[in-house]
Amino acid sequence: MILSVENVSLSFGGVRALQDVSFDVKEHEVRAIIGPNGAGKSSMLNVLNGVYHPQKGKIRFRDKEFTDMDSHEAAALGIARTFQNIALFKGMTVLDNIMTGRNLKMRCNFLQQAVWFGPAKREEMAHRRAAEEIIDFLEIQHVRKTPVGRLPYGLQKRVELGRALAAEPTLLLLDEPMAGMNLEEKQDMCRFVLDVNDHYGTTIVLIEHDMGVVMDISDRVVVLDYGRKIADGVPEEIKNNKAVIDAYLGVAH
Amino acid sequence: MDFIFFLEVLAGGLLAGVMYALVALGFVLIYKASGVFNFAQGAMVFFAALTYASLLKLGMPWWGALVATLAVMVVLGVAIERVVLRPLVNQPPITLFMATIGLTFVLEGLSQLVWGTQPHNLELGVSDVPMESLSRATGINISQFELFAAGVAGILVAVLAVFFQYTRVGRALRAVADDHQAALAVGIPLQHIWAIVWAVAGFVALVAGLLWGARTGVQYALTFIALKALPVLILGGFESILGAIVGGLIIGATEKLAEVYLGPMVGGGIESWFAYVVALLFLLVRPEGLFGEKHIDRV
Amino acid sequence: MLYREAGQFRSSYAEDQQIFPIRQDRIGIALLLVVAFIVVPLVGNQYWLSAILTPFLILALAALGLNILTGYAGQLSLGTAAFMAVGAFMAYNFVLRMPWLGAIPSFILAGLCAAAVGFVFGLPSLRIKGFYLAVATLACQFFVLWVIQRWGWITNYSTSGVITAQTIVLFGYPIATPAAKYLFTLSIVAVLALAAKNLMRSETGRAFMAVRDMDVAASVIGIPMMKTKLLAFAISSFYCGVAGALYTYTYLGTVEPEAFTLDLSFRVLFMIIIGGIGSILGSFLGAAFITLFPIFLNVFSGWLSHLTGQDISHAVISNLEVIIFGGLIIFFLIVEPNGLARLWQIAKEKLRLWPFPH
Amino acid sequence: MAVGTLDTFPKLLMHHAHARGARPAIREKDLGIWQTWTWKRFADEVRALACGLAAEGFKRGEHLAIVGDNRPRIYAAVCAAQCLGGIPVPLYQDAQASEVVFPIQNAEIRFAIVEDQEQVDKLLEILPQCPTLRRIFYDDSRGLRHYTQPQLSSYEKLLQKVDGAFIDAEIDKGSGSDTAAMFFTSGTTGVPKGVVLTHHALIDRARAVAEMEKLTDRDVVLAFMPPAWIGQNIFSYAQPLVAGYCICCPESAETVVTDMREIAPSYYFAPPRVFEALLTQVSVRMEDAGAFKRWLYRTFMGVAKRVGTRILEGKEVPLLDRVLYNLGDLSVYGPLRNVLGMSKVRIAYTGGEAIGPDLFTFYRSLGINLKQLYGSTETSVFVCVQPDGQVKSDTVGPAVPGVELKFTPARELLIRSPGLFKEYYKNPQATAEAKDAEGWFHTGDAGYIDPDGHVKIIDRAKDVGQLADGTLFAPKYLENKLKFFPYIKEAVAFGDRRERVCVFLNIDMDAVSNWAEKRNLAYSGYTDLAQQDAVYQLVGECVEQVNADLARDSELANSQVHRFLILHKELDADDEELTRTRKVRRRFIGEKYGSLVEALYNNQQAVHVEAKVRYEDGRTGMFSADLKIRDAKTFAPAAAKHAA
Repeated sequence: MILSVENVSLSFGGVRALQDVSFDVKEHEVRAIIGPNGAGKSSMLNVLNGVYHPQKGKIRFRDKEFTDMDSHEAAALGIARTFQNIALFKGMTVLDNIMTGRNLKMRCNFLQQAVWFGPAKREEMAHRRAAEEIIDFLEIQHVRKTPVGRLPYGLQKRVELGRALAAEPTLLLLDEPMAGMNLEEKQDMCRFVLDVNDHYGTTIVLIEHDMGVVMDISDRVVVLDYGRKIADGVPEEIKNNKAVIDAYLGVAH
Repeated sequence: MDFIFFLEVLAGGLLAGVMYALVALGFVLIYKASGVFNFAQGAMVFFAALTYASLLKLGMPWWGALVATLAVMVVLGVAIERVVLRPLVNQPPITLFMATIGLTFVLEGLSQLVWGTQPHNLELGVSDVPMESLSRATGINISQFELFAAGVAGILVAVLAVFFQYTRVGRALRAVADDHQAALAVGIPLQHIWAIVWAVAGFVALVAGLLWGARTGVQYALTFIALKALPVLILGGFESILGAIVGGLIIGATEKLAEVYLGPMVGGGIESWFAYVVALLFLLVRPEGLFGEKHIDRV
Repeated sequence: MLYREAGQFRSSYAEDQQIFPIRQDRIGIALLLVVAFIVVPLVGNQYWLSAILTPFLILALAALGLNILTGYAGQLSLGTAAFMAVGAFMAYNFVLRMPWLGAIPSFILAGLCAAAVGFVFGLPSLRIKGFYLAVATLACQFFVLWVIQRWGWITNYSTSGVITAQTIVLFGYPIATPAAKYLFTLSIVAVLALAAKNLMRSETGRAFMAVRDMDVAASVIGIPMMKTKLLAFAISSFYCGVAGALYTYTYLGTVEPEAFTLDLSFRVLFMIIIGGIGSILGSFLGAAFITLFPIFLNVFSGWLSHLTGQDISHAVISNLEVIIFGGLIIFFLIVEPNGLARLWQIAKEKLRLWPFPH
Repeated sequence: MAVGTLDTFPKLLMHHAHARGARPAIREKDLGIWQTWTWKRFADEVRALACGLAAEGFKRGEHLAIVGDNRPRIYAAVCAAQCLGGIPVPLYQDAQASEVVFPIQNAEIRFAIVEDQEQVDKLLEILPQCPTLRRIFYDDSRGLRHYTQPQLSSYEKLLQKVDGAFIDAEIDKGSGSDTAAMFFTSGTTGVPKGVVLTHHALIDRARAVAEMEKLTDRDVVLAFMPPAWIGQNIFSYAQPLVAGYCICCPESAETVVTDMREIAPSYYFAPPRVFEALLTQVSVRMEDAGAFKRWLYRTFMGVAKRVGTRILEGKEVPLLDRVLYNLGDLSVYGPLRNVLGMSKVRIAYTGGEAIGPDLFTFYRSLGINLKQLYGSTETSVFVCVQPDGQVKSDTVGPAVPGVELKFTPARELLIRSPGLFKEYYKNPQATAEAKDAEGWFHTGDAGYIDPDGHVKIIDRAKDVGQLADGTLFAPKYLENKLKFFPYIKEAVAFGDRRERVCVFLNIDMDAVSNWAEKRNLAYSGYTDLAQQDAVYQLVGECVEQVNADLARDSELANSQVHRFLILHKELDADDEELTRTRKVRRRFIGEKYGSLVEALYNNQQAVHVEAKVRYEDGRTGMFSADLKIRDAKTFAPAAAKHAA
């Protein structure tokens, strides 16, 4: 059990985004969170990595318990994420974006970096090598030195995944990694997500709308609707679970 | 220090605050409608005062000079919107802010080039001498001029409030302030509205220019009162007219009181930075100011 | 056209990530350094050295400092002149009261004092963003000037508030002649520019740019917001502090608080906007433009008045200068927000791709 | 051990490891930088790999299948097999699974070394049909972690502790007459044939040309063509082991252009279609350039066209032209060579197929020393090579020292050379057909010797035909002239035993789509764009220009193109319309699209076509469209002088 969410409730002013949601995630698992639009999926992800602080309930990650973790503390713990609409650093190239992902692993202080020769240079080269392995892994060698703003949508999503991987996370939160992609790009992204889970052993929490993808690559699925958990289990169960079908087909509440 | 003196200093501070509020009003107008923090408002105040004073010197009657300056300010406002802001329409606020700094320097250079650089003193027919009737009754002598300025400011605010609340253009203006795209979608001619906004801002700058000109004389230092308006806006929030007035009063009062009471202890001349420190402290507590709304940035 | 890149392959990351990976660039920069360090001191006349080149270098250093803060870290600052003032006056005191320190250590200590001030006035940047931050730095600008004018110790109780820079002695050699002052300034600026370039191409620089581009994403990947922003303020003010010290010692000679008013802050801000926001080269291009342009204007108007007979008064020229500067700011923000540095980069890109289109 | 007595590739390798151990043998762009393998490190890797193969039971004389892109470890596998007296069999990495079955069965291959998961899946798919395949070693383990098949094992496991004595003994056993490698010719007709080549054949030919072109260990080659092609193998395996120069492997297919510019090779070899693609890319990009650059490009290319080749060959040129050319070199040709990565090319060859004369002169006029060579897999490539100074656009040069030439009455070229192949593996009947008793090899190409002693190849003997009125019909020559235009990517000419010549055309998607965008011509995809009237008009103009040229050449005057159509799809190797080296399989296309050929000849204005099409992921589907047919203006031979 690497992560467990216990009775989390989150609201903005009057709007109740999450109501008493509890579920767990096993080590090396691909856990999907699905639900109709506005079900609170993104809010759940934002709670997991400390961007939003829940009013009630707590999160247990590994053996640490916390309710109001800050997002860069979550990063230090090894939780990385990608955003639904791309949050890349437009002013930098692909390589720099991925290298930024490695900042937690760099030890040299700014004085050493100003001198550059010596430890700072060695460290920069070692981390460049690690970034290159990720670039090779995601097959984006040909756009390594292009500013991120100029890349097509599919490639930007891949760079963002690369930046998250650069931190070598133990838990990777993916917020609709395949939104707005054509069939071929989706197949590539699925391959990358499975390779990450297989090659680096990273536990993955995935938000996705495309049922085909969810059924194919996830081990277990949580279904949210109006901020409440209405189902949790193996893809097969979820597929023919009446409550889930109703939620999607919009049966009156 | 007896209480009467405190009241007098307070009143003086409040009235000085009114002068700040007037300048702040110009900022709020433009920010409300186009989201642009117009740093050049101060330079517009200086330009207006200089134009008016120079026209007077050229022998125009005061009401003639007034109308002419108003026309010049309206044309200037529209020109600024057309040349500087329309091409920069969806740039980040920082870029727009820097553009208005550039504009400040253009206006300064222009005004001095056109009207020469020697300062003028401006006579509005209201002497800066305490009102006898008031000082006899309460013993507080508040200068006539400041009362007159407060009156003008009050009228101006009322006119603007009415203009915003009840006229068709005013309602359109508030819609544009909320969301440009939505306003555009409803058919409000955005460019047209922005031109009006800048013209009104020009008018407010004229009023402030006249009052400030009469008080401190029309000279280059006027451009820097814009800097003084900044803390007022911080306190009052950038979007609300009421906030500008209240903010102005607070800054005016605290500055005067600090000058009188705190100043001597630390060697005087603290009015140059005191307002900023007040605004800064306030900002750390409530970043969006008294009347501004709280922004929740969705991730 | 000038580039012959074929055959320049890189077989190590160090080669790939060096400041000038292309040989032609390396040759260019080497030539530039040779000219700057050897040819100019020999050839340059007294006017060029002391009135144009030295101030250009000092202002470039200040612009570099501001660029680190506003260009790279995205924190707007209108208080550059105040940090320069702190640097200037503290350097004066260190040299005055601790002569055994020597010039360089006292300049560094002065820079550190400016960094401390920058650190303090950087604290508000944690809660407020964008041009609200201008208020914090404006407060710093006015407050620091006020302190310097009031606090006797800092000006060694000089009645007029004016301090005169002592002639500094470096390894037994007095820095007095314009050429010596120029060389002294040039070496400091070169070293600090290299340090800045190294900083910006390593982790610190990337953290600054991450905070500038999207701070939410930056904190999500583990970049500590407070530490990064304050570091940016501190480093930037250190650069401005040293620039202030040089402003006093190798350029003006005598300086009073009024030399560091808000107007100087605006000039430095113009430099990075016109020169190129977020680029080391941009700071130098901007500084060069802002120092050379007035001279060009005078020469031009001199020639014009000679041509048309009636002479143009000095006041008109200075007004014209202000108008044109303001106009250029607006022009650059509209046409090329990244300034001259971007135009330079596009030109270089075109040369590398010649004859193909960019 | 003087270089002369080194008669096998492993011996050469050990010599280089000893003589120039620290010099770079292979560079590979990997993880963003060029990783260097010195000769010593490459030799050690080969020895370790050979020990591993021996330990796995790889016997002398046995075959080793090698499938992969240009990677140092793929070349190490080739040499390791040869150390043990084995025979490496390189196969095309982009071949379909079905195309790999025959070679493995034919050579009873037990061992295979492959590059990555894609090749492993291909071999696993055909395992049932190839019972002999016992062990498959993969280099890149990506995605293979959970494969449990017993045959699979990683390349690293093969790297054994080096048993020096054993390996040196094995290498010494090797002799020049052993088989060095076997290459399967895709051939334009019938079943592939395994060409067996000995060490002596390959080394002799490689050394002959190396000495002729004075290759040194300072030269550099970029290896970007498939290793299974004899052309690439000679340039990035045989000759480097003879001359000791360095080969460089690009990072991936997409980055070849940038890698080429970074490496700037001094020795370059590519088939004509690579030069065609490069020319199309240059003209498309120049189309987008600003007016000034376009004007500059056009004027100076005009100067180059006029005097470029003469200057390259040091012939007399008027002073003004020489000055203009130098100015052009500074402003256009120099930077163009630089951007294409060709500024350091000392020797560039084109071969494997005939190249259009205009395309050939284009590169020479740029100052690139492009020369033609002729050869085939069976002749270890080098039969004819144009030496510096004797370069002509329409010949393949004199015979290389040691090669004897003669022609049959039917103009078929026969050659005898030490580089001849030993035999077609397990195909004595084909061997006898190709190599007669006195050792003459029937090349299957028709041609003649021109007055300067250069061989002039007309076309494949089988394809050279005659029009109904008996005049010569050379489809390849005609197709090459058509392919010079950037808008035409591929052409198939028909005319043998017919009264008039008609042509199938394939448009070049990049060039034509760019052209269409400039005239904002809307189109949905390849077929839609190909059938647009404006595109037919554009292509028609190109055909008419070719006709004008042909009219000026008395012999070819009446093989002008009378009618043409644009095919609905690009000819593709996966649909067997092209060979793996992208040569047109004219006979197969003639049969497959017989109805279209008939439509061309009985004056139909359009023809309906249905074709089975294979999509990228292997699914096949039916495809139907109406193809327009247009007539092209032809010119009377005499009147052609002042046309166009």
